Amino acid sequence: MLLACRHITLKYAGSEKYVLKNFGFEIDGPGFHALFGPSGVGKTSLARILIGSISDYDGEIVKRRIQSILYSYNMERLPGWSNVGTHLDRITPSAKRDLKDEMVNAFGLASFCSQRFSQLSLGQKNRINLIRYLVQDFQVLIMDESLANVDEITREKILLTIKDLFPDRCFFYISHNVLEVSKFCEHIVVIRDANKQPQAHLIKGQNFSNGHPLDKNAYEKTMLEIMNAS
Amino acid sequence: MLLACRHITLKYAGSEKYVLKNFGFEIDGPGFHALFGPSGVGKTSLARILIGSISDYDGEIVKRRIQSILYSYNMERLPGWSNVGTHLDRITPSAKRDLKDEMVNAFGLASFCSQRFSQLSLGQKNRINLIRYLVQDFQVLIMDESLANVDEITREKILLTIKDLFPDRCFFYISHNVLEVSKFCEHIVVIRDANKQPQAHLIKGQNFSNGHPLDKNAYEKTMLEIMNAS
Amino acid sequence: MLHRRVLQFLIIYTLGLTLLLVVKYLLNLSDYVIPSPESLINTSQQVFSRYFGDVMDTLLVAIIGQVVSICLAVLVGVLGRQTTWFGSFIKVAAYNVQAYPIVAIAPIIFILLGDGFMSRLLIAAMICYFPLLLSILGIMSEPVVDVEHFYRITGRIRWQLEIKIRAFENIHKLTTVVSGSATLAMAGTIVAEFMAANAGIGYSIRIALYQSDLSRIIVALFLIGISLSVYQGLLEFSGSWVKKTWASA
Amino acid sequence: MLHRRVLQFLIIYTLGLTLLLVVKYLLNLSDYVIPSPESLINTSQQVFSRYFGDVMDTLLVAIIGQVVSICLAVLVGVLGRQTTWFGSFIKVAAYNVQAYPIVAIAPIIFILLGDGFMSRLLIAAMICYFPLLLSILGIMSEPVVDVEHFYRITGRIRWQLEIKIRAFENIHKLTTVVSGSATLAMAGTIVAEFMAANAGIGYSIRIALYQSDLSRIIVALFLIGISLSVYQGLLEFSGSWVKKTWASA
Amino acid sequence: SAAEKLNYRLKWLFNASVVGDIWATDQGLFSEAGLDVLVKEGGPERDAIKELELGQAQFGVASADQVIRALSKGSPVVVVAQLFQINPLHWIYRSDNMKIDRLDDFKGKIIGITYGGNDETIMRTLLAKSNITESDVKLFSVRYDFTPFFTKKVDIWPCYINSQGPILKQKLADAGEGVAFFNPSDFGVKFVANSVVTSRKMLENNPDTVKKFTTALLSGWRISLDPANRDIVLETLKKYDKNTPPDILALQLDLTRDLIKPDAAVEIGYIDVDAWKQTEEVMIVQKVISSPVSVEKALQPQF
Ligand SMILES: Nc1ncnc2c1ncn2[C@@H]1O[C@H](COP(=O)(O)OP(=O)(O)OP(=O)(O)O)[C@@H](O)[C@H]1O
Ligand SMILES: Nc1ncnc2c1ncn2[C@@H]1O[C@H](COP(=O)(O)OP(=O)(O)OP(=O)(O)O)[C@@H](O)[C@H]1O
Ligand SMILES: [Mg+2]
Ligand SMILES: [Mg+2]
Repeated sequence: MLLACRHITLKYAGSEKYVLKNFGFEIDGPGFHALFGPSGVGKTSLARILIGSISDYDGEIVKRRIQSILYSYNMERLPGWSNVGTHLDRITPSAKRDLKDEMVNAFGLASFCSQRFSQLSLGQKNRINLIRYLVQDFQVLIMDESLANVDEITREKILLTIKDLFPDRCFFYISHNVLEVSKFCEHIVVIRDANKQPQAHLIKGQNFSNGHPLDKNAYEKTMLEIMNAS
Repeated sequence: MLLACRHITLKYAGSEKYVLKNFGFEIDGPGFHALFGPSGVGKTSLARILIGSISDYDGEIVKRRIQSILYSYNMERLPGWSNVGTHLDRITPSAKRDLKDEMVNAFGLASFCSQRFSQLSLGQKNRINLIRYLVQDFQVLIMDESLANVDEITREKILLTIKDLFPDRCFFYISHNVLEVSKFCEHIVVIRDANKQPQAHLIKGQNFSNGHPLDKNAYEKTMLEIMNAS
Repeated sequence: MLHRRVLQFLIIYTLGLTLLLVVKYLLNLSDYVIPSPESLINTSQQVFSRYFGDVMDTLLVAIIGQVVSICLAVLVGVLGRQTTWFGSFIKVAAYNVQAYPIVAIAPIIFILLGDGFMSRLLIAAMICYFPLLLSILGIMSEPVVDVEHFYRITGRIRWQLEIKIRAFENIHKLTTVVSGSATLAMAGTIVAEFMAANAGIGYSIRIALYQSDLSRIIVALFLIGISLSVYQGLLEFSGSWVKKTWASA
Repeated sequence: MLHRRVLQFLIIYTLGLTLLLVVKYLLNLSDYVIPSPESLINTSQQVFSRYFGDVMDTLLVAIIGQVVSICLAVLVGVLGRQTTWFGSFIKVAAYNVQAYPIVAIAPIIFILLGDGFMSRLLIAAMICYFPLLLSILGIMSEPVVDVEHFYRITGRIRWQLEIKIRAFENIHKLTTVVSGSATLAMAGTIVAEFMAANAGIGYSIRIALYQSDLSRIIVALFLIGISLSVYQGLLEFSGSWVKKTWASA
Repeated sequence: SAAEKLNYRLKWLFNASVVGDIWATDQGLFSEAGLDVLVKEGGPERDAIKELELGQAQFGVASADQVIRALSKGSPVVVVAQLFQINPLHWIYRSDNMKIDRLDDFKGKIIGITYGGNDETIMRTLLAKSNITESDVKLFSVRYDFTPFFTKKVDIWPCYINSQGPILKQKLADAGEGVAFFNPSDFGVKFVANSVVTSRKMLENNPDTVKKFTTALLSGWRISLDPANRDIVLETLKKYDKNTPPDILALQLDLTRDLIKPDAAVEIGYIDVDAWKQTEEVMIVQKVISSPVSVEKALQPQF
């Protein structure tokens, strides 16, 4: 076991509704996993519990050999005083320079490094921000709609690159795209409304990566499973 | 003709690259249309040209019987001093009260109206913001990734509701989801890199709406066409 | 919070006083340069209750002055926020008035307004309003695009709304500056009294200065400091209350 | 911009002067109360070049004082931004010092520092730093979550970086307050000179006041205003230059 | 008209040196004369002559240099009584280590003067009188607090002998130091101090009121300075000046008496025309005013 949530219960102060109720799941090891569920179900809240920025919940989080959980979301901004290239250089540990350059190219950003963050398109912002996190030391990275404003083709490429480069890390990818999570993720934590129990289902995804064929039928089955679990 | 862009050429100050070059398309009448293209291609820039917030471009915009073009994007925020329900009430013309309530229900927001905007999930924010625009008077509404953070099921429902309620308006829906634009849009303006000419292709979509069957084959053909045009 | 403020003031005051006494004994200065602890105690017994009344008197005028200057600053801030010629004109006017030390324009104020309550209030407000003005100008002239866009594109924007949005988004900065400017209102009132009034602690300070009585001034500083700590504590409290209620009405 | 500022100052000055003269002729006042245009011209011929030198003198001290107070305000703002006990202690200390009208603590300053350049600079800086402090405190104590999150979660946040981020995000407010506070530095220096110096325009104003010579004061106000307009114009210009270069280095 | 409100603007705060003004209002001497007078404290920013012109006051106290300056700028001010026969502006020095018996004793001393103030004019006149040049002494710019004198940076410091004098004397005595005062008029420089003024228009239109006012005021001074009334006057003073210890107040009162009525022959309010002329002369020589104003024309005793 790498990470487990057990009996997590969360209600925001001043609110009547449970966001999470007796919520739990367990992830065995590294891999590219998804947190999936309708808008407003509590994905972001769960992420904030995992990184400790919400502490007013019941239940327990069990971590094994995890020193660092990072959380990245799609509204983040880079400071505006230098261009994004300079900024990336500055926050990349020197051992990971090459890794960073590789990703900048793979994510299609090479020609935008001389621009300010504010001069980028939304999808470009998303991608630059994600790279910042990938060059850090972490065991778990939660990507909260980190690629929500990137087109599908670029997004697929990015996901494959990440899976290639970081096979030993654990990712939680928050996305609203069933096709995508079914195809790329090893496990999908499907979250549903707090008054349905159990609130979470763990579904095996196709875990598609470069050089492996995708089984069309199994893929469709996964999608169906997810739909049913929602 | 309702709206036409002709020979639009845009380069940001201080930048070498053309964002738009000799760009043009023409829309005949109202309907639910898409602006589609990879991240960074210039969709948002085009929108800002259309509403006049970028004026430093070449080419011409021709409008017929359009008094009001609105533009909504997914980073907008509501003021924080009242809850979103009160805010919606305040900006809804009294004749459209019922329309607003109908949408609040259809968009799945009825139970969140007593919350502040900052207490909403991302997708909830997206939806509330969109409703604000839909209850205004407009001929054209550009929705720039306005539903990017909403789950697919809710999103479909929202799109169908909009198409039902506003058959006589013109929408430009900016999205990165091929399936979605192929299915729901009447025309898809596919935008590609500025050094390919013509930069834009106008493709007919399936214009799916409530009570009409979806032709699977035609649908797949549309998707293919879009892919090829990109 | 209030309790903490008062405690902190006492520490600061004690530190300052200790420093003075250390200087006194180090340089072997006589009692007429820096008073001895005994004469301080004597003096405070003599004047404490009278000075306390004076300070309350001054505080009252300061509070009115602060309210006036908040209104003034909002007015000028709102008019001066535009980048139009008129906006910058208002700004230049406000800046210029402030550039003149009050001592230099006081004669003119007295000529134009006489020596009633108005002159005093005006001087107090003028000293207090400028930091408010600067903050408010900075805040009011910076758009909050993500919130304002909707109102702007739908033609709903009014200057009142624009101000409301910008004030709300910067409520933290505003409450900081408002509660901070209380100290200036106090200082301004004291200066006004010093120059023109015949009541208040500023008047008493003038007499003490004239009589070269540092121990009275030290007592006055104590009373000013402690009442101000309480007032500021209350302002901060209401500041956070405003923040809370405005954000969750 | 500079040109505009100067023009606007001239308009304001002319308006003010006209108002005074209207009062003079309406109430039929002698030159002693409000000087006649002729005596103004006479006086300005007599003192113009001397006062100009004085104003330059004062402006120089004011500029140094402003730099000092910017440093001071940043220091206090940075230390006081935390919500810790120490942070609020620093804030209380800064507020308290400001609450005392300078006239009341000036004797103490003179005792501690003598009456040389240092005392004057300190007084000027103290008068000028407070609005800066208030703004900087407000700005520094408000997180910019969307930018800071990355640094915080990756353990990279340092106070320098935090300050840099918050300063950058509020650069507009900061430049407004810095260029605005120039007027206060000027006023502060004049007050300091008024109290203690034997140079500078504050000193000349004091003499003119002793002699109830309003025409000299009016000439002095003109020179103060015009040099300040120029200085402020330059500050604003460099403010927008900083904004531009910092945002596009 | 009897009910007419009259404002009387003093030059300085309520203290022993305005005891006559206080007495006249406190004991109802003005109302006895059928006048409704409001006595207002003065201050550094106050100028009674300006208030006369602006109609904010009908009577006031101004120093001779103020009057002469105002006259030189066409102000229609008239002097109806002179309060101080001796200018209270003296210089204080530590008597333990120096003595100023002759003007030559100034040589080598550090002397405080208020630049622009009338102590500058007086001191410069004194120095000129004895041919002492600026290089023989060191002039020090005075501000309102006494620190440079207290810390012995300055030898001789200007002060008002009847108000600040006793306080300073006591402070230094407590520290075992003796002080002495230097009086310019002992060396032939007569520079008139405070007088009662009104506007020429007032004098011409309401000569009665002016007379009644002056008479009432001067009788206030007469009664309050009568040694026989000392105790009751001190009681009254205490009500108006709460900031001065009673023993000091008594000293101040006695000193004030000597300045207002230096000898039995001089009537209170007497306008010393020669002294006024000398004052004008000094101001011309010192270039405080540019041309003569014939001050004697403005001197109109009303009692
Ligand atoms: N500060 C808050 N106070 C009260 N309720 C909140 C707060 N933040 C979030 N909520 C509510 O908690 C629920 C879960 O929100 P959360 O942001 O976790 O959803 P989400 O799954 O991330 O949704 P989305 O996909 O739209 O981002 C929502 O119904 C939201 O309205
Ligand atoms: N202010 C600016 N200065 C310079 N370049 C800019 C500026 N704003 C946008 N760009 C560039 O213009 C191009 C088009 O940007 P735009 O935001 O229109 O893209 P988009 O199609 O909306 O992309 P996305 O789908 O990612 O939102 C991008 O390459 C972007 O980097
Ligand atoms: Mg979320
Ligand atoms: Mg975009």
